[in-house]
Amino acid sequence: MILAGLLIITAGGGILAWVVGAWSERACRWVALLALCADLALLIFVWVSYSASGGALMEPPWLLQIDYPWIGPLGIRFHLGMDGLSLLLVTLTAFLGIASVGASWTEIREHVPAFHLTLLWTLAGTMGVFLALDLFLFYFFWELMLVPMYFLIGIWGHEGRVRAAYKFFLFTQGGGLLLFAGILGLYFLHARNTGVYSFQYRELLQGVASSSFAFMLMLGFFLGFAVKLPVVGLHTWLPDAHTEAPTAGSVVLAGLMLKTGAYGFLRFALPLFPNQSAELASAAMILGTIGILYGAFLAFAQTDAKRLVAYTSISHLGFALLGIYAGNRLALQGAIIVLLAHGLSTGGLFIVVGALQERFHTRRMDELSGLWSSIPRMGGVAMFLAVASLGLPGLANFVGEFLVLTGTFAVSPVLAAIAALGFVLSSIYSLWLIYRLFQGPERRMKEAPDLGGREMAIFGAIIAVIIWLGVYPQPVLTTAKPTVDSLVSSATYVMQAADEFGERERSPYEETGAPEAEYDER
Amino acid sequence: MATIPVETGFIIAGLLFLLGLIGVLVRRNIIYILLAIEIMLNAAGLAFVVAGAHWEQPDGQVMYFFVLTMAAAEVAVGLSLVLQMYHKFNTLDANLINRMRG
Amino acid sequence: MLSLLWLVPILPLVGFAILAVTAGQLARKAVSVIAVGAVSLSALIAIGITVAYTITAPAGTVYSQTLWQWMRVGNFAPAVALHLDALSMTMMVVVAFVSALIHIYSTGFMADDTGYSRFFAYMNLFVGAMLTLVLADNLLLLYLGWEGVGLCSYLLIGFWYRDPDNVRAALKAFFVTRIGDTAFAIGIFLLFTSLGTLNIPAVLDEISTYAPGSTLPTAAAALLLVGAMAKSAQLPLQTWLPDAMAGPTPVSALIHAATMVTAGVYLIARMHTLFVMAPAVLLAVAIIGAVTQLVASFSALTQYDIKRILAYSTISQIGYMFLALGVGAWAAAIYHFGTHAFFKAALFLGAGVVIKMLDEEHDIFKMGGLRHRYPLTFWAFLFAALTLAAVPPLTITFNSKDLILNQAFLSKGGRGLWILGLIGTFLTAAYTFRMVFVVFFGPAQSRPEKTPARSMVAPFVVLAFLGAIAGIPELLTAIFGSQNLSSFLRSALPGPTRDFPSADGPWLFQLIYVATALAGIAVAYLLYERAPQYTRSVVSTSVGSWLHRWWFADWGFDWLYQKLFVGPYVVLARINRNDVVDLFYKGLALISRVINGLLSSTVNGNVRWYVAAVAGGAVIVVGLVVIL
Amino acid sequence: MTAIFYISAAIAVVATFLTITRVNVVHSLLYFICSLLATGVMFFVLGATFVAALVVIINAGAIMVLFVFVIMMLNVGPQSADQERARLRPHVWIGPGLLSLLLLIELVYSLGRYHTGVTSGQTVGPQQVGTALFGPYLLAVELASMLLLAGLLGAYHLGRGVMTFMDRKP
Repeated sequence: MILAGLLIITAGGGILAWVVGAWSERACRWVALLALCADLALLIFVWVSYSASGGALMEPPWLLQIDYPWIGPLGIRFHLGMDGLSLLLVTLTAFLGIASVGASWTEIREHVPAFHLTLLWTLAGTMGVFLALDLFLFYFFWELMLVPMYFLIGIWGHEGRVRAAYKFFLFTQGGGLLLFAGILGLYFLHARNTGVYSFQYRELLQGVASSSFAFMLMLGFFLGFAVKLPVVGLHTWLPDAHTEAPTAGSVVLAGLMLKTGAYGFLRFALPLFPNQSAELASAAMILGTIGILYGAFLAFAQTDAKRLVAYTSISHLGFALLGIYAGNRLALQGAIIVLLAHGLSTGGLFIVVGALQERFHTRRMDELSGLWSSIPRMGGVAMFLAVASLGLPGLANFVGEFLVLTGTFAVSPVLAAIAALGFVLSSIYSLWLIYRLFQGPERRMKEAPDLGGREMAIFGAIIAVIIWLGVYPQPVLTTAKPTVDSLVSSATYVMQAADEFGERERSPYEETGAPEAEYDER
Repeated sequence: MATIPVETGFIIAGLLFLLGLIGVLVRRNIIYILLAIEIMLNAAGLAFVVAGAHWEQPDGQVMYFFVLTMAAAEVAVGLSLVLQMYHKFNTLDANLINRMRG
Repeated sequence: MLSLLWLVPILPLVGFAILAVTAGQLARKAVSVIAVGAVSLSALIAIGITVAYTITAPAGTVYSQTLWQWMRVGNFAPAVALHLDALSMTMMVVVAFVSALIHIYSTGFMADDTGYSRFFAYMNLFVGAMLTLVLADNLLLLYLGWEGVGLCSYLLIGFWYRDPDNVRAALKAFFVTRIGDTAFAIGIFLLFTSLGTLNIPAVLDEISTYAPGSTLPTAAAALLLVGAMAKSAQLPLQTWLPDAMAGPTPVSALIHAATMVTAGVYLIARMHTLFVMAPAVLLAVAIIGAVTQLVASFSALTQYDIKRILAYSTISQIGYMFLALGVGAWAAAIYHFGTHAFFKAALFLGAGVVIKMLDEEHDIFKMGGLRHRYPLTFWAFLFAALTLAAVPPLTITFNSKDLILNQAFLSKGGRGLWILGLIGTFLTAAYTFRMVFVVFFGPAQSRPEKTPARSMVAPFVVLAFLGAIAGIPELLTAIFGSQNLSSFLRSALPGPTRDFPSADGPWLFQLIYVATALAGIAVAYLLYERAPQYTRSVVSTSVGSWLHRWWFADWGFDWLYQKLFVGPYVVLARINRNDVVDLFYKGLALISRVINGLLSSTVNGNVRWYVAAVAGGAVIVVGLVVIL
Repeated sequence: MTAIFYISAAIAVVATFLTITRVNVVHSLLYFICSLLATGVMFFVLGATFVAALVVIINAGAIMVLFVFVIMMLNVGPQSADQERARLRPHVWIGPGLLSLLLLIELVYSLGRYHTGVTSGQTVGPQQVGTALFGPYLLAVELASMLLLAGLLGAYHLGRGVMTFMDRKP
């Protein structure tokens, strides 16, 4: 019931905010904020009670499930389920949702009620994506998340918003089409094999026979998620959409919507097609590595601060892709941490750039310079986030990227070594951003206030979580463990990927198999 | 009554239809075009009736009835359009009235 | 007492946290109290621990303390744990003590800077990170400290961020060291993947089961070496250190002379078993060290900026430490690190005093005759310089550098290295005293009015004094055969591999070193004090000026890197700003637009044309049906 | 009877051909009525007596009268015929002729492949047609009536204003 509650609170909160907004914009903002806070509280409650139970589960790896019939004849059910991975990502959704409502508190001044409606519906769609266990329902939420996002970019965005919104929509919809084709193909393939028409994740999980058709289906899923992630080559919608979106839109896009792609890989593409994914693993890992380097390279080239931050997403999510397809426990755990860390650090950077734009009405780095002396607090926050983004140990991104690379190294040392160059390139773009914005000679700019209490509260929370994930990520790792375990145990693709690179027969941590007791120290 | 090969009926219908088509393609006067359309409709009706006669069913005639209805409606609207057109452009040349191009 | 170990790195971090959260809201006094207090307390505890450790060494001579489990995935389980043995303790106490003194100095040096609080926040963070690096029990935590000090180095070099040159220098320092860090990280991946642990003692145990010279130790050692080279500014990654002098002088003293830059030395010493298992890499360490110290010494001879002279001197001295490590003189390297930390910090602080008094004047040729105006500074500086040049009286024998040279001579095939080292000794003395003579002797170029604050002079004098007397314990050993640092370190590091066959050997060599150093000083005296015109005439010859420019420009490394890496990267980035991949999608859009244009031209509003199209379509469709 | 069918078919084709080739629109109209009447005969011969009547009454009788009305209203005179003659140069026939020829060949070819048999020659009278119309085709009849209504309204709407314009014309 909690799961449905989450969606109802978010979507209902959106409608309520819209209704209330006709009467008072302030109340509208508060309603949206409170709805998301209620979500967060609910999720923390779930997490705490799960931890308190010592990780005992009714039906591993699911913490919570609800299942109602929806469209019976087609085998479509309203089936939501939450495991550790979903829990983490939904919590991130609520958290960043709060941050983006906070960030748009003064930025958005037009159509305030409609803005909060679309924002909350996007969030509701995202949560639904993270929770759906029925592929049809999943696709429903997948689309639900896109359409409000399109309006979010197209209505409240910056100068080139309409074009960016089109581009965003065309790309994601193209990906969505392939995904839907994949889902339908799987549905019929499953029906042909078993005679049961069902969109149920659990039933479809029974495995599909190796065939070229199954490979095509997997490719459909892969491309659908790859557009969203985005995998390099399919990434060109991202900088435009992120740059033109309003701050809240950028935060949601980068922090959450890209995660749905990675989540799709983890939840659907790999478990549904383990053998087929194995054939693709090495290619995907190479793409991930290219993404890491190419994204960082492009980020450095930008003159628009927001665009720079947008390109960093490609680089960071390259790590996620690499980790997901490296496929061993370390790499998968690392990929999950990368997802969370990227959401926080890049989301935070978008809020910083948004705050800058609100103050100076420009995002161009050659028009801004030496801001540190006038707005030192924002400088400090930006420095922190940039440093987190370049992967400083002790902060969240490092944990994820290091785990990914360590895991990848066991599969393919060469790729891991090349991907590690991302450390250098990420430091170049991150510190370059700081240099161009905050350091250097002071420019005669109009007076602007430093970060206020509301902004400091947002950043304070983000910074605290980044440090927490950096110095003690264990609760997150433990929460994600059942999901990762089931992935690793079903993942034949891991071994095949290792074989393909002609490296070590088995990596050491696969042999030991990590006894359960190791996870009990919490 | 006479029995004739269905193919023959169809070929006659086809001939009539094609003559109508040639009419539409060749003539520029919009009244001729409407007339040629009538020819084509009639040819199609003929095909229906031939088929109905083959099966000894009333459906072919029913279809002709509908074709006729449609032709009547079409001619009514079409001709009033012709009047409007003449009113607006003072010509009946279909080539000169191409404002609806994309 | 030992159980207080965790406070040593934590206290400065707490200081940083307070300063960061208050973000410049505190009064200067409060900032000083917090920052200096945290580091001093940390230093006091470190000294207490050292005393406790020397009195009653813990079992196995190792004390370790686990604070918490950092993360655990399978058997990837690095903990936040501290590891105290003779090596890390020596490092810890030197770092903490020098840091405390330099913090005190900074209260005077930075007294009227607007970024007072920010400066001390960074400094505290640095001390915390450096102590974490030193005390880390596993490679990942060490890496945390390693990157942490790198970050602080960046932050502090670019402390005066309004000048783009400073920021560029900071960025350069960070990027170059980050390249090394990446190699280090890959080394960690390799070690973990092969050995299944990151705990340093466990790694060393495991690695010693491999055959010496086999692939794994060699590869891992090579990767770690690259990390160490970048951090310690060794050839060919030394280019960032001279530019790093853009930071405030206390920063140069603390980070870019005494502590952070020696992290590479510490890393190699810490992982010494690994390097022993990789003889080829160890040889590379020695050669890199020997060549670096020579190259840097030549550059030092040509610089005008007092801080750049000292920077090249630092590179050169760390080269000596690498040489020591490379020939297996582990203890000598650490010993040299200790003395170097004192005297080089002292030299920087002295330079800082001079610079401050002369209103940010860095050019030594615009100084001169300062010994009368600032006698205390002069004497302390002179002592530190004498220590650097390794000359009597106080640093009389068995100076750390001489230990290194002896070991180099004794090691197999080390004669060449020894000769390089000897030339280096000569050059060291020459460039050091070139600086001393030009700055403190000769005609006065200006009449400075200011007097240095006591908080600045005191730490400086203490450090110079400590540097000078640091030779004494070893001297006592030589005379009385008592306990000394080398034998103390033996619990953590292997001792010298060879010894002189006769007891007279060391004394003979000592004479050679002293003579070389004195010769260097004499040359400096002749060329810069007695007859500067010779220098000018030498430099004005074509070869002389060419060499001078070449050395002055750091042997052209910067130029080379600019052409090879930086330039192409920037140019490519600029060309590709709009992302070449997007051209594909732009192409798609263009194609569909062209097709749209073609198709919409067929919608011409001509009814007969439409009918013809329908008829044509019918022909085609029916034709297809008929044919197929 | 079969002969009558073929004769009327020939008349229909020839009349239709003349319809589309005449330059005087009234002539064309008359040829087309001729063609329609021939078609009516064909219907009758085929046994479709009901539509044979319909074609004469509605098509030839009513719809063609509409054309006549409009032609009268437009007042197209001899200059229009000259214009038509000028437009009907031989080359305009080539393209449509080829197109139609192709279609005809295809049609003949595809019909030639199947021998569907002959028409029954039995009369399907108005009663049967009426039963079908108001039985299974009831909905379609309703729709047809709607269509006629729409046509009526459309014609009325479009035709408004034109009349006044016509009145003013000398």
